[in-house]
Amino acid sequence: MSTSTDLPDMPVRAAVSRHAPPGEDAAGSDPFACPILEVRDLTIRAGTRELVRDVTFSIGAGRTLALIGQSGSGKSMTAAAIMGLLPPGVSLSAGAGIQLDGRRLPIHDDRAMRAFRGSALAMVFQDPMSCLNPFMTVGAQIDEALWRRGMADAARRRERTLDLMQAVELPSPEVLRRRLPHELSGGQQQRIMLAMGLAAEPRLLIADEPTSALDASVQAEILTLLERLQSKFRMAILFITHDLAAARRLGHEIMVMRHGRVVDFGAPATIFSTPRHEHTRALISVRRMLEQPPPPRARAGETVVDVQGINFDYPPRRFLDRPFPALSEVSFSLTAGRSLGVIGESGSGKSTLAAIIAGLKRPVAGDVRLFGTSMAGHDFAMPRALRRRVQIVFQNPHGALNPRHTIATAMREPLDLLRIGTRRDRLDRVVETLNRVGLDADFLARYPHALSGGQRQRVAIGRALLSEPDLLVCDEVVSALDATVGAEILHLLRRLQMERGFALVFVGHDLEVVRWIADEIAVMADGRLVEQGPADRILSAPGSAAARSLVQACLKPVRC
Amino acid sequence: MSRWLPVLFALLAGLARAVGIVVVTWFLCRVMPGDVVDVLGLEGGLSEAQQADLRVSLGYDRPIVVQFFDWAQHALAGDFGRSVRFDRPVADMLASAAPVTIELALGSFVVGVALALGLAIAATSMKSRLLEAAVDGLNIWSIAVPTFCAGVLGIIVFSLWLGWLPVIGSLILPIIIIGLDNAGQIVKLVREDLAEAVMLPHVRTARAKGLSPWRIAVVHVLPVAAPIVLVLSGLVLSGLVAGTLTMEILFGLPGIGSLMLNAVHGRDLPVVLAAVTVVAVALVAINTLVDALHRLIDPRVNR
Amino acid sequence: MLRSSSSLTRRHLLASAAGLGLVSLAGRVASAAPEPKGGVLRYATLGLDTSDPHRHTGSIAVQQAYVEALTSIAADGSVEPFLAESFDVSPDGRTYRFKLRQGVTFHNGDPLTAADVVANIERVKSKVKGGWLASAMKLVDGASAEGSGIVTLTLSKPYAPLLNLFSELWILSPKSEGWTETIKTPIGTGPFTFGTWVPKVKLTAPAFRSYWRAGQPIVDAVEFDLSDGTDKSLALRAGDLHIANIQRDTVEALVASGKVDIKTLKDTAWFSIAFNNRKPRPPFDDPRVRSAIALAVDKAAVMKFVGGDKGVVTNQLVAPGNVYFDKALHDADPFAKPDLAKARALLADAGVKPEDHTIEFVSWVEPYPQIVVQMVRKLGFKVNHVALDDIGAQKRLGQYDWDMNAMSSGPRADVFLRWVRLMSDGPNPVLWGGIQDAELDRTITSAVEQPDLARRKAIYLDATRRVAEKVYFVVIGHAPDLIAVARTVRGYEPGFTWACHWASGGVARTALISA
Amino acid sequence: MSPKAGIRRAAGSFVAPGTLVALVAVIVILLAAAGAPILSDQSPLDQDLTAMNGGPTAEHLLGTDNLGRDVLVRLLWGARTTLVVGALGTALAFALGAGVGLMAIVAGRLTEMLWFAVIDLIRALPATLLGVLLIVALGSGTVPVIIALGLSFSPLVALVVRTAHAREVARDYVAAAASFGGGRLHVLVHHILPNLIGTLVTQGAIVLPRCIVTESVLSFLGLGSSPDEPTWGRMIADASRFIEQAPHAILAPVIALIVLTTALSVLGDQLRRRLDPTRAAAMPADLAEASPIATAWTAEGAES
Repeated sequence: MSTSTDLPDMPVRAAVSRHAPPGEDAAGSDPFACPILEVRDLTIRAGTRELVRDVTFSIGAGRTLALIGQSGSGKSMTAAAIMGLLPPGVSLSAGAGIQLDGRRLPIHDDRAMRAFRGSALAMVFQDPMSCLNPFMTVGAQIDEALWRRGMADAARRRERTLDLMQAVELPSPEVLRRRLPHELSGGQQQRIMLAMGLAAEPRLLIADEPTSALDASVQAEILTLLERLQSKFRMAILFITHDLAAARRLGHEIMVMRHGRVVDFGAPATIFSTPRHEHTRALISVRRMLEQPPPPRARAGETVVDVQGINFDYPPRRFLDRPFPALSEVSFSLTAGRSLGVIGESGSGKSTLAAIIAGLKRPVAGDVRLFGTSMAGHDFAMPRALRRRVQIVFQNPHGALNPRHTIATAMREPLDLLRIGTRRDRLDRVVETLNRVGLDADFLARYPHALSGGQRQRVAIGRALLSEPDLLVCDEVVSALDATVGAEILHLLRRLQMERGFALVFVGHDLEVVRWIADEIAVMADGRLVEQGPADRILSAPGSAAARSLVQACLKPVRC
Repeated sequence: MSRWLPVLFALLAGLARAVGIVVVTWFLCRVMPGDVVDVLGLEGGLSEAQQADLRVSLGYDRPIVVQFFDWAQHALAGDFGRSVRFDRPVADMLASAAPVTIELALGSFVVGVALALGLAIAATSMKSRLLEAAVDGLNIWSIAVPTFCAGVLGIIVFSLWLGWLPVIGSLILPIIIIGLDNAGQIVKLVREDLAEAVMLPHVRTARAKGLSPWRIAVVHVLPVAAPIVLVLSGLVLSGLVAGTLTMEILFGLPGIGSLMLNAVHGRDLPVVLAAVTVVAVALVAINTLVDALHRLIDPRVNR
Repeated sequence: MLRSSSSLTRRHLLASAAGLGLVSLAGRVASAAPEPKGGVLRYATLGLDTSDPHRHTGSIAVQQAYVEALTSIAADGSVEPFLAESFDVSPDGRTYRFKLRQGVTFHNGDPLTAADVVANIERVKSKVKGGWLASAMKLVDGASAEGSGIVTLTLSKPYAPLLNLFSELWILSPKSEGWTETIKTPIGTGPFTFGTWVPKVKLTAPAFRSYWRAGQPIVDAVEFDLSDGTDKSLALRAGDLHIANIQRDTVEALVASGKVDIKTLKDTAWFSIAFNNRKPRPPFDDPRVRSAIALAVDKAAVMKFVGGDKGVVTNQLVAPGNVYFDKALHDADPFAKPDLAKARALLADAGVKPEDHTIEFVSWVEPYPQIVVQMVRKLGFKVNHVALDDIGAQKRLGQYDWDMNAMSSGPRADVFLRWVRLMSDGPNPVLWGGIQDAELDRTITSAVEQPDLARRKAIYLDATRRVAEKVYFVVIGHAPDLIAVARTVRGYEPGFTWACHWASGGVARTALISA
Repeated sequence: MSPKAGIRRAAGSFVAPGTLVALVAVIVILLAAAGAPILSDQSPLDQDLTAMNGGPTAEHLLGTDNLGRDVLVRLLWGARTTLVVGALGTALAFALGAGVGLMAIVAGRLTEMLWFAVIDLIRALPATLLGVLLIVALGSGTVPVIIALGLSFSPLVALVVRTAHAREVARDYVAAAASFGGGRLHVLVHHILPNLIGTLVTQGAIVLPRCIVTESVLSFLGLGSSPDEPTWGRMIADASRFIEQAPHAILAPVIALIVLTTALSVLGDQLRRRLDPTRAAAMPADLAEASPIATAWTAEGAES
């Protein structure tokens, strides 16, 4: 199997230097002052298991430490430990020490820690939608942060709230202030979170994957905002991310964690030029890989799928509401052996399109012709013969596999349902396919939860390939995966496509990823297909506004 | 206008349900062995010919469907007729029984929800094993100990031994007993919901703001639990007419429950139907109200 | 009728199942008066089914407080004058002459006149269907008033129970609201007026201050608790009730509380097992089999269970002490003691193997039939015991698809009211298996028509022997209904029937003292 | 943590003292019910009219009731009818609520609407009243009681199952099965039902004791099972009049019921947890108590 090789986890002591900041840093902090945050020998346990081990680092005033690591690397736990917000059942080792401005934080005493939270320490979380209280107006939530800070005068608090909302570059604060979180866009929500964090006037702001849940263009805006805010408020920032590009963009130093340990540390330039740890090298190579997509394949072969002017409406939420249009007048076609990347921001209708192609949803108008057969003619009930030829893989590998089925059961299901092969040789087929996606027969008896995300996605892809389809629809198949794992999946897909020659519809929101795998790109916005063309052309000369904003958002952090 | 259409639709659906209940009750009553004439005959020693005459005069010889529409027509005009057995206007009987049940139901509802909420909050915030045990204990009490059993015990202890509560006319004991039962039915669900609510990301945000546990509980956790408390409250309220029945009998309280039960046993059809109609309409009203409130207090429902 | 109908309303639903109910007299706690005048008497008794006393459907225990009759039944069961100051019966038993009491006024202030009495008799005769009173009225050829004080009644045939039955023909003012149809607010002459009535809950009866008997009533009002079917003992102990009918199994606790005295109605309730006489199924149509089953029943144990030390074993429709009771017949009771050996011999004689037969046994929901069923099972019969709520049981009994039941019947103003139900066309005959026996009918009829007491008694004894010979049913014994009276009550002793007020006793004379 | 260690840990907690006690309690009750004829030479109907409401003696270990019947013997025999009535009532509630409910959902929107209209109707009638009406209409006896219980509790099961079904049907693996051509029935049997088991087990542990208690309420109202078939409910109802004179007579069945309820609820919880493969292994044992949201907190730590 080819999942990430185990790297020797050597502990790295990441004591942030008091030496001069890199030249491009214009923060103007006093590098010789006492560091704002010092973390020493941090070990975090859940029961007997060590989630984080011997982590030591520090951050100076006005500086940003980008903490990068894949899921399970312990980076969020580290942040939670600094805030004193470890989940129940998780504990700190006795020897750990965290100092803020030279004073030791009472990390073992939740009550005492409360005095620091919301004042000296502030934190911004990943998913702003669920991190805001759905029942309070956003203004009230900022107001509460100010109140907690000791601002007793309501009029002053309101004024300050508006100031803060302005500082995080929210338009018309007076209006937005009275809105509830769900009435705001994701980007606006994250700005509110930031305003709340700033209300504390913190010495240290911890931003835990603040952009991961946001669309690409919004991600870039938030990163820029963070940068500007730091230069304005001069706090230290612990910036946690899994995205090397973002880390490089924002961090004065980068710290790499893996399996609970720090494995690499240094200035961005150093990390990129001379990565110390193999894992860091792997992360960098993913970036390099994405930056150099393979050449597109030639247009050849018969038309596999031909989508003709389809419309799709989501049913009204309430009686007599208008149906909500998810797709309008979408048309495109794809020939055998080639891959089409469908890209768009969340809500643009790309996943709905994928489901319609796979026969899981029925459009209200238009037709989908698969291998020349009109689906409208079949009332969008896909005949079994076609089912074999069209398969879909979903975004979330957790959800795509029934938690109660072993891998063997899960993989036999399509064979049984589609009546492929004889009962006897179905198991052989399953094993063979498992091998092909880089897994072995040991996995047959396991349950999905015992597999990593990457392994699960391999199973899902393998399962889709069992019927040897001529068209594979992949709906955001790498979005939920760590970068290195995602890269492996991309390679796998490409290899399988070469071996099998199926056509691929690859839905994604990350332009780099889509560009890497796709020969052609279709850009979706607000349920419409706004642009379609060869991947190179879209990238070099985007025609539509949507495509332009995607290109800009994606390329900026990479090329810095 | 279109804003109100869903409400109208919900009301119509509720009404349809109320009508369904009444129709089902009607036919259930008609398939019961014996009718009110049997009752009167048994008590008054009517000969069979006299009973037949009485049935004709009550219209029981007509087809059931005709009888039903006749009744429904009057009921729609607000005329529930007269009790056959007691020859009194059914409306009067309902009017005298309703306040007792309403008082009993509302009282025990308030006691139950307050107790469940209080205990659940305490157990969630204090993390005390004792309180956890209290939650489980209350839950099991409500499942395993019938209210009439608790009622007898309560009378003996509080009225006879301790002499704290007067037996006559006192609603305190029945309210407490039904309240305990209500609390037991929902406390565990509220507790679980609160346990989930405190794990929600926005509560973590609130903690990151350095707010006190008290403020977090009141401002950030409770509103999340409010919808489920509301839904559970609706369930408790809809179960209350049945819940008060045994207490009404045990404590001789002349409420709707005992009125219905007596009427069923006396085969006093007009009373049974009127009581069931009133209860069904009340239930529909409660459910509609709960639904409306749910929309009101939970911004996410309309998202 | 009384007892069975009371049992109807009284027990079965709730009562027997649990009967824990307390009181429904809403919330006023009586502060017992220090002097014997005034106060509210809380009196729990059988229910009240209608506001029209003439149309009562069985429960006769409350009406007496606000309406009175020409006669009443004294505590010893004899007829005493009431609204009639005196009465004469002609030797042929066909003419009755009542002299009305002077100075009696209705609750509306009108004086009671002979014309009023005649109007009441006419009303019952023409308007009331069903009930023993109505059938008695059929014999009345005419009623006439002589002046304001004399009422004369002529019958087509002699009718011995008439004077007794007249204790339940209540005299109301024809001005009572609803006189022509159903009376809504009865205007009577009783010591209390018809106040507010909530069916199945309570009747509040305020004192009538112009009552014809000076100094009565003593209390200010009676609150009747009508939530029949519930056990009143806890409320009695808590002091929430003054007088209440109780079940025997609560006696111990009540006595132990020291707050009440246990008294009894003077007439008894009688307990019996009956067989299906209308459509008997083999082998239960065989008197030998019936006798065998009767021999399995331990009458003494049953009577001890239902009546405690007041339970009496006998084989007659009346208890020892009653004028119709016959000692010799009592002593000859073949079922006085259980005798399983003899029972088995009888079964063998009849060629019946009890294991092969299932007795369909119907009863109301209460403990006493369960005891009987267990005793019958000892013979080896399988028993399918179906305990039903009142109407269900009534319906089932009326279908005659059963073999056996166990029933009881309460006090009656006249012994005829017990016999009438054994007649082929008697009211509600199912409890005794729907006997169809022309000879028995003739015997009972001739007893009714016999004005002479001694001869009448002899005829009734013939009827008793007839029943015994056919083993239609077997009387187990008698036990009085129990009435608990709080120690704060003065001047109350239960009467012969359930009546709460009669010429020589009842609530009019009852006073409350402070505890 | 390796999956194997997780399973070991899970297996370890399966024999946790509480669970073990609960298991033993249920087994004892089942054995008592099954072995009643062997365990006692008396019939539960045998009366001793000389020893009514008697306290515990060597002859009557748990005393006697108001008809002088041995409380222990009645408890043993009562367990049979009680469990049968409770189990059949629960089974009927599940058949109507879960069985018919799911079939209606699978059959299509119209049947779903129709069936749940019926369920709504049943739900809107107060359960006790429904029981009273039904039993009076059908006549008393064990079968009508079971029907009344099953009908009364079917809405509860139906609503829970419908919610759970809606939750499961939105999962990607259902869509995946559909993309292989799996029909509604296939999805129901292979994907949804297995994931509903936890929910059903929990519901069962709640509905069964509630059936038993409701039967006692019906007995209290004079509408319960036949007097020839003692149930714990009837024992409670009968003895409730004699709480003072014979507290043992009511305590015995009430305690038995509390034990059964508690044990079922503990076992139901455990069983549900065991049946959930994601809970059994992937999470640290000390977090397994918490809700799925707890996983969100510890997504990092838990991923192995």
